[in-house]
Amino acid sequence: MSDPTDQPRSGSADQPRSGQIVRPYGDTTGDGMVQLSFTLPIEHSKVAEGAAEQLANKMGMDPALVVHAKPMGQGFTFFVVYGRVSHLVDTSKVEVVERDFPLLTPKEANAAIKQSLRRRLVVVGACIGTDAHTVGIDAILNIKGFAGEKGLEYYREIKVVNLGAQVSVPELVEAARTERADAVLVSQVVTQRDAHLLNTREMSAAFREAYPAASRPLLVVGGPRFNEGMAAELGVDRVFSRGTTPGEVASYLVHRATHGRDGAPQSTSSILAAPKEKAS
Amino acid sequence: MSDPTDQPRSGSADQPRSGQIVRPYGDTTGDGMVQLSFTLPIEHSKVAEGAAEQLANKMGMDPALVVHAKPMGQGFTFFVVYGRVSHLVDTSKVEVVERDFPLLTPKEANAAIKQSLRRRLVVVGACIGTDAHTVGIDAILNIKGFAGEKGLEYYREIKVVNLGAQVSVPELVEAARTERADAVLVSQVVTQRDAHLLNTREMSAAFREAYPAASRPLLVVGGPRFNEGMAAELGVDRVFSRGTTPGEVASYLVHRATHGRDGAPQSTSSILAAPKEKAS
Amino acid sequence: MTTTSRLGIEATDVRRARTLASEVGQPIVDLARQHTTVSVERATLRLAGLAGADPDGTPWVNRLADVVRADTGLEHGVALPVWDAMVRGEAEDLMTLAQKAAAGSVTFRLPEGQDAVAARAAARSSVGAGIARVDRQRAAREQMIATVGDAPRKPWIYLIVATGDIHEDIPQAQAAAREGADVIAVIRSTGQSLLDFVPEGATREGFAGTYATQENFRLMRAALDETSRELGRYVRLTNYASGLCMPEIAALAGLERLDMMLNDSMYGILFRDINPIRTFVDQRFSRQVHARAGIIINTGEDNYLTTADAVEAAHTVTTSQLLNEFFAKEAGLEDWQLGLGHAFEIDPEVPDSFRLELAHAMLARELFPDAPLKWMPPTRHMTGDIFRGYLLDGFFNLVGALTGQGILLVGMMTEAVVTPWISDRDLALQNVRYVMNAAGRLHEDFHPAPDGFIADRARHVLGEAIGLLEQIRDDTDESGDPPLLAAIADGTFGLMKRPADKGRGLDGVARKAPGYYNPATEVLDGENLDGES
Amino acid sequence: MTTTSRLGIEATDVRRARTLASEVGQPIVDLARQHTTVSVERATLRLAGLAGADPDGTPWVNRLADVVRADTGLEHGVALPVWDAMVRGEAEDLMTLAQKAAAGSVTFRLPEGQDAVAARAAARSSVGAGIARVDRQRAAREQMIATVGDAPRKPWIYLIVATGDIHEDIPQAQAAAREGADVIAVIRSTGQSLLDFVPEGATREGFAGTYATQENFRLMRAALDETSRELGRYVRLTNYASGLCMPEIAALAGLERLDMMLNDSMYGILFRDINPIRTFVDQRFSRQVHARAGIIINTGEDNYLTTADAVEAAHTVTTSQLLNEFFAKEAGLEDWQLGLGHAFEIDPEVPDSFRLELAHAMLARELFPDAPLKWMPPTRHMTGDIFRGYLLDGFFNLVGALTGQGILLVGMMTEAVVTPWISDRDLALQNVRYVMNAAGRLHEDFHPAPDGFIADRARHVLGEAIGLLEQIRDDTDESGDPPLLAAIADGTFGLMKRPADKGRGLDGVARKAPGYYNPATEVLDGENLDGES
Ligand code: B12
Ligand code: B12
Ligand SMILES: Cc1ncc(COP(=O)(O)O)c(C=O)c1O
Ligand SMILES: Cc1ncc(COP(=O)(O)O)c(C=O)c1O
Repeated sequence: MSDPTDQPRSGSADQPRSGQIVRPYGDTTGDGMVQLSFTLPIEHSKVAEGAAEQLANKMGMDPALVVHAKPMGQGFTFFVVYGRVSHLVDTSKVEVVERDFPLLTPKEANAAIKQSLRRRLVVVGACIGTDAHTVGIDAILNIKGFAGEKGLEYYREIKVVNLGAQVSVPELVEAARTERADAVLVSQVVTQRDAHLLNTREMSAAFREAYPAASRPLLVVGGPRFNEGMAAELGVDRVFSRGTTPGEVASYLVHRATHGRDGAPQSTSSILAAPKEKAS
Repeated sequence: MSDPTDQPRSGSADQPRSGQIVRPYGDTTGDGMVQLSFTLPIEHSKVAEGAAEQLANKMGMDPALVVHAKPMGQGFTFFVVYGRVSHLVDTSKVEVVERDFPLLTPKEANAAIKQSLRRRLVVVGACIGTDAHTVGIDAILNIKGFAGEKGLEYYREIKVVNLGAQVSVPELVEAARTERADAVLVSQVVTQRDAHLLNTREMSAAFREAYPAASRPLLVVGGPRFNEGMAAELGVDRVFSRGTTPGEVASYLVHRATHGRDGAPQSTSSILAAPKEKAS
Repeated sequence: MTTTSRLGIEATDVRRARTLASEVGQPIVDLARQHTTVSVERATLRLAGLAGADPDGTPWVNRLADVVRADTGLEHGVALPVWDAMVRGEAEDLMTLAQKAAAGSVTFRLPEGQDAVAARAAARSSVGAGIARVDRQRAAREQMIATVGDAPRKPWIYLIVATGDIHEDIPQAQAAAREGADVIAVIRSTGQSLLDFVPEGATREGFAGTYATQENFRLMRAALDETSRELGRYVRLTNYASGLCMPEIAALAGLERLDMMLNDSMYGILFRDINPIRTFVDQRFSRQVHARAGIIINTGEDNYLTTADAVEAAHTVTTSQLLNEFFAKEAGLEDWQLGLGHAFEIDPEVPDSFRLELAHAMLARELFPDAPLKWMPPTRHMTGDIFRGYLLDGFFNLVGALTGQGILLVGMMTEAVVTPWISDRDLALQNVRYVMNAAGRLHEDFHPAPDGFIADRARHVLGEAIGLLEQIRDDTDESGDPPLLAAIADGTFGLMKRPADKGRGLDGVARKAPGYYNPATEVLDGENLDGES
Repeated sequence: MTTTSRLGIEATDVRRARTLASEVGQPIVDLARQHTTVSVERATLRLAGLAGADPDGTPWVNRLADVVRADTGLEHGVALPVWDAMVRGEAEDLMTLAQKAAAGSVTFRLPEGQDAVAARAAARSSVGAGIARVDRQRAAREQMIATVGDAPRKPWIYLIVATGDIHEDIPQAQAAAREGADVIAVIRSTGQSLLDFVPEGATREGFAGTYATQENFRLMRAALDETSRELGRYVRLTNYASGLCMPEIAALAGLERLDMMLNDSMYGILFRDINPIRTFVDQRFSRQVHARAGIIINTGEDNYLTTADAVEAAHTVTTSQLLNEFFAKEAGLEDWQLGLGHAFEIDPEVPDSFRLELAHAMLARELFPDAPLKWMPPTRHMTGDIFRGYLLDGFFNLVGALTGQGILLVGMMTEAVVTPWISDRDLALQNVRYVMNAAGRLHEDFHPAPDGFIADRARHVLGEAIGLLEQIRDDTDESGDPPLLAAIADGTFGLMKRPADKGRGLDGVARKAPGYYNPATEVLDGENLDGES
């Protein structure tokens, strides 16, 4: 999912990229074909099929062929629609959070931490709220790791405190304080009723409340249904989505540890944002 | 697919119907959730995923979650996207061709023909162009029929001439003349590059050319991918789509035979449109 | 070979595995009998009819039990102090007593002598009424099945609803039943398992599930009764007797005629970090209630495979099934009530994955021939590729058909995406129906060679399970805990270390004092209870 | 039982079925040897190197053959008149001769005596060069397989492309190969089978398929050679030797190194209303070419099941396979070249449909143990429900895995919707891969009871096929046609009545005159040809 080279990609979120204009491809260049399915809360009838076509038309499918209509229970009909859209996709308009830091090996990461922090980097991780899906955060933190990469516990210069599942925000803030965390890593997998967004906002607000701006630990959230462009909106420093590997996270943390919040190289062995232990 | 009662539905294509405003239903009323899949002709990357999201956004999905992205061959990526659309579907705006004639049993149909035509109704059927899919037209015409209903050959008062597959338009016109066809039934199943539309237009033009307007046989086309609202556009009298049963077709033919083109009851035993054998 | 095993399994190995499970389980049973928990006590009050909550939403059973505990401690049970107060005329009913207790206007004591005899009698009669209601519900279920009919075939088709809103759940459950579901499970909101109280009333918000409450149970059961009559077959209802309130939820399930309950002997310990002793005590009580109520339990072995590798950890499933069986039988459950869990969770990229799944499923079938095994669909290796997911679910269903599963949890193509949509359920049922109709009797043609890949694998897994049970039996710790507790503390299961003196809910556990009295356990333990009272 | 049949099939029944097939087939072979057709003659000219078309697109072979026929009739073949003209010095090459013939500036005669001997020699050498090229292509294929490698396993994965534009087809075919296809079939445009000429050049429009032309063959084979080298496995190419130009297309396939060809003994008669004699004559010639070229044929039994019911008509598939086998062997094809067709087309609503499919597929496997059976996916019962379609395709793949099919036509979830999209192919391959990887060796565990449902069904179908062959053998008509022709006229197959004196292309058939000569048949018939020359 991520670029295999170890150099940062050019063109991050806000820079224009030289783009391509493309359309969906069914079996011929430019045919614009897509497949759509949905349920409408109406009994099956010709009108229902027309309604399905109308929805597809509103989505820009024209022609839209209702190829399957199945009555379900009482008052619901499921549809499969095929058709052509004329929307153009302009890849130069796509905003993605490209990796804007170099990918490091664990060795390089350890060296960088040692050199610039002169102590271990402290990471506190948890699933907050009622979320008990720990596999994702464990994949990042536990030695075992993910996709063939070892987790953060494997890094000699990183101290990992994994609080596990269903940790409340106050507990998390407390632990971050106690451990003098440089970074707090939070996982959110359940997204029904936007639980992941609500919990993340609650968490970032609590940290803003509990810490002076300059000494707040780096806040990182991750989970399969996050949009990586939402960091600012959620009040966190970085968002990671599905397929994230531990190496990416470690590299990001090291980059921020050695370059500070503004991305400029840190001149001293300070903690990530501003000195907590010593003056910078 | 059609109304089981034997009375015509009120509200045909152009009359407004008392409608309902609905949205797609995922697991809660009004959630507007739909599923979409398509291929973009670009290599898989974060930008490609962003491009997929952009397309979904343009279709009105917001939020749009790209839940699956699979590189295919060289330069193509397949996507599955889930998300919410805010489009409303207004069923009162749906235009469908509702059945505007009563459904008759074979017995009733025979009686009606006998009474009003005083001879057998002649039907010529074919797959035209290079189309060799005869199962659909056979389902309508052959005794064996479809969905438990006997085909038109079973009707004592209907004479069926089934020309079979890959019939050219001139052959069809010729056969219609020779047989003094009251109705010509044409099937089109292959739709790639709009073959069905092109062939149908060619066919209706040929009949308009070959016959005076008043004596032209009734032109009926059918096939699984036709839109029933396209009759006028295609220059035919009626279009039948997937799931059509022989009884519907027979009932339609009888209705037109006994009510004329304008829908008013025929006063004499004339053929469908205007007299061919005797003066009206 | 002296058996008729299709897998060439030796009867002596099976016996050996069961003996080991009982050696490992019995010390835990003894431990459970020596303890009580706040939730066992509250469940007792619930059986006596105390329901409702204060204006903040704290149930009256919690308010009352908390005060009693503060006044007299937990170790004697709440029954004697509570019914002593009733006999003393402190209130005309339990609700009033709870309100007065909450207001601080009543003090509890531990009655002695004649007072104790009177309190005990009052408690027995009051709780007995609740148990009688449980019995009536069991009879009502049997009656209704006899009248409207039962699910027409095995496996029972098990579908979940999880909107978070009981009033959306109900029409969805009814629709699912009409489409063919034999069992409806209402998934609980995330986090409920860690609440040390049972929420009250009809609830309309939950995350990824709906709160388990008495009123929600009642509403859903009533709706499904209606649908059962409409369809001419009894549609079963399932929920979770799991988490910190396991005993209370079991009691509510018995009172409101739920038909099956998720109830595992170690799930709470391993996956919710609930204290091991709390869990084992709560679990024994809840299973006794289930046994009495005629409720089928569903165990949670599938959960192991969502974090551990389904090939490497296959034997942990077998081990857990054997333990669950032991604990269930000890609590009075019968074979037909044992919905032992297992799951189709092998990475589909593993060569021969389908044959491995078959081997595991056939092993479970042979070990527990009379249990209605609960067969769980792929979840972990489901991705956003809904087409691939639909296919995997089809092959999962095929294993179900080939191995005579009792309860088939229907897999959803959107497993990795959303909680199921109405259309996902419909498509999923269509998948099950196709497989059962087209290949439901394929097992007649299917005879793995006794020395072939499948039989070899099944024997191998059983061997590993026996090895693991031996290892557990021989485990020890400093404080001399039962070996299973020591093993759990070591991280023997799922690599999670859960020491006996840690975990949530520990403060709700008490070692029974000599005078401990609980009218519910008295009835449920039946003849075995002399030791305690 | 004297056999090792897994289905309990008697060897005597199998022998009886084959004997009947040869009794029914031999009179047809005799008839075919007594006739020639315009397409056989044009194919001969193509083997001699005549290619290209006039400015209107009419191929030079057609122009030349038409003039020769007008001058001397068809009954002697075109070779003698054509090479007589060449020997007479009417033109320095065939192309020039064809142009002059078209312009009316050359007249043909039937040479006699020494002239005939000279013409024959010239023809033999000219056509021999073409056959030598076919031989070289066969050697090149073998060479290339030896160098780059072959498909790594059976079944070969067979995918279609059908854009209508050869230049869209090529990248799609290459992509399909990279994704795992072992065989690429370029579907023909609708209607090509009824053209009495082979279009020329690279073509960019067709309906639901791409025209079969020599240039398209060449372009696609070159592209796949490139991809084969890239992938390290030889990717096979397929087209249709079917319709009115069957012999010519077979010749072009041999010349351009196609690897497999759709080629059925009765498809054109039944499904394209092509005259039966025309078909049988063309078919024999085209099969002789395939035999020589080392091309695998794929027969079209699957087509029966797209119109007839797959349970009721199962035995017509078996009957047709036996006839196709007879005609193929007679024409010199070997077992490894017989991609006999069958299909997964039973209505999925039929109870036990999967077991019935298995029974039919196992029967084919037992009857033709050395033939690379071609296993066709569901089409008829596919609907717009792409999810259900994807599942059905998975179970189709499973039957393929369980019964050792040689060529697996990959089913598309959009079968009822569109010609396949690029993503349909990718998803379809993923489906095949999952099934083969997960359950590819399941057949080891699968042993239908000899008196069980599956074996019973297989024996029953074989019995019906024998009955049908007997009925055909005993059929007669007034004009004393071979029984198979009489049976075809009666509507024995697919209820379609196809009399021997009706149907398309009849006017292109001629009964050979005593002096008939064809240098291609001379070579291809080998030692058997004395009767004719
Ligand atoms: C395993 C699992 C469980 C296990 C969890 C075990 C455990 N200890 O984690 C069990 C069985 C306990 C479970 C229970 C439930 N589950 Co669950 N579960 C899953 C399942 C099958 C797999 C999730 C997983 O492990 N993925 C693998 C990991 C590696 O991927 P990941 O989490 O995406 O993590 C990666 C990235 O996202 C990222 N990442 C994640 N977190 C972080 C954090 C940081 C800081 C960073 C940098 C990166 C990062 O890096 C990771 C590696 O790449 C999914 C379905 C599926 N196939 O996805 C459902 C699923 C997540 N579960 C779901 C639900 C609803 C539940 C329940 C709530 C159901 C219920 N009501 O009972 C319960 C309760 C759990 C609770 N209280 O939260 C839903 C969520 C629906 C939604 N979107 O809201 C899902 C999608 C299933 C479904 N369709 O219904 N579940
Ligand atoms: C059976 C079949 C064949 C058989 C046809 C046998 C025959 N004698 O008809 C055979 C094997 C020969 C065949 C060949 C081909 N087929 Co085909 N075939 C199908 C298949 C599997 C089923 C069609 C069918 O019989 N449906 C059942 C009938 C009852 O339904 P129906 O036609 O819709 O008819 C109903 C209504 O539409 C209506 N109706 C239809 N006609 C009429 C006419 C009138 C007057 C009225 C009132 C009503 C009416 O009433 C009928 C009853 O309700 C479909 C896939 C599918 N599952 O749909 C592909 C399909 C139609 N075939 C297809 C193709 C491309 C071909 C080929 C061109 C492939 C090739 N290049 O070789 C060939 C060539 C055929 C040709 N020249 O036309 C495509 C068409 C794609 C497109 N939309 O353009 C399909 C969709 C498959 C695919 N996805 O590629 N095919
Ligand atoms: C035994 C058991 N209890 C409970 C649950 C559900 O999780 P929670 O504890 O969050 O309700 C499961 C999940 O499958 C389970 O198997
Ligand atoms: C033997 C054979 N020839 C030809 C075709 C293709 O049809 P057409 O004759 O239109 O090319 C098929 C279709 O499957 C077939 O099986």
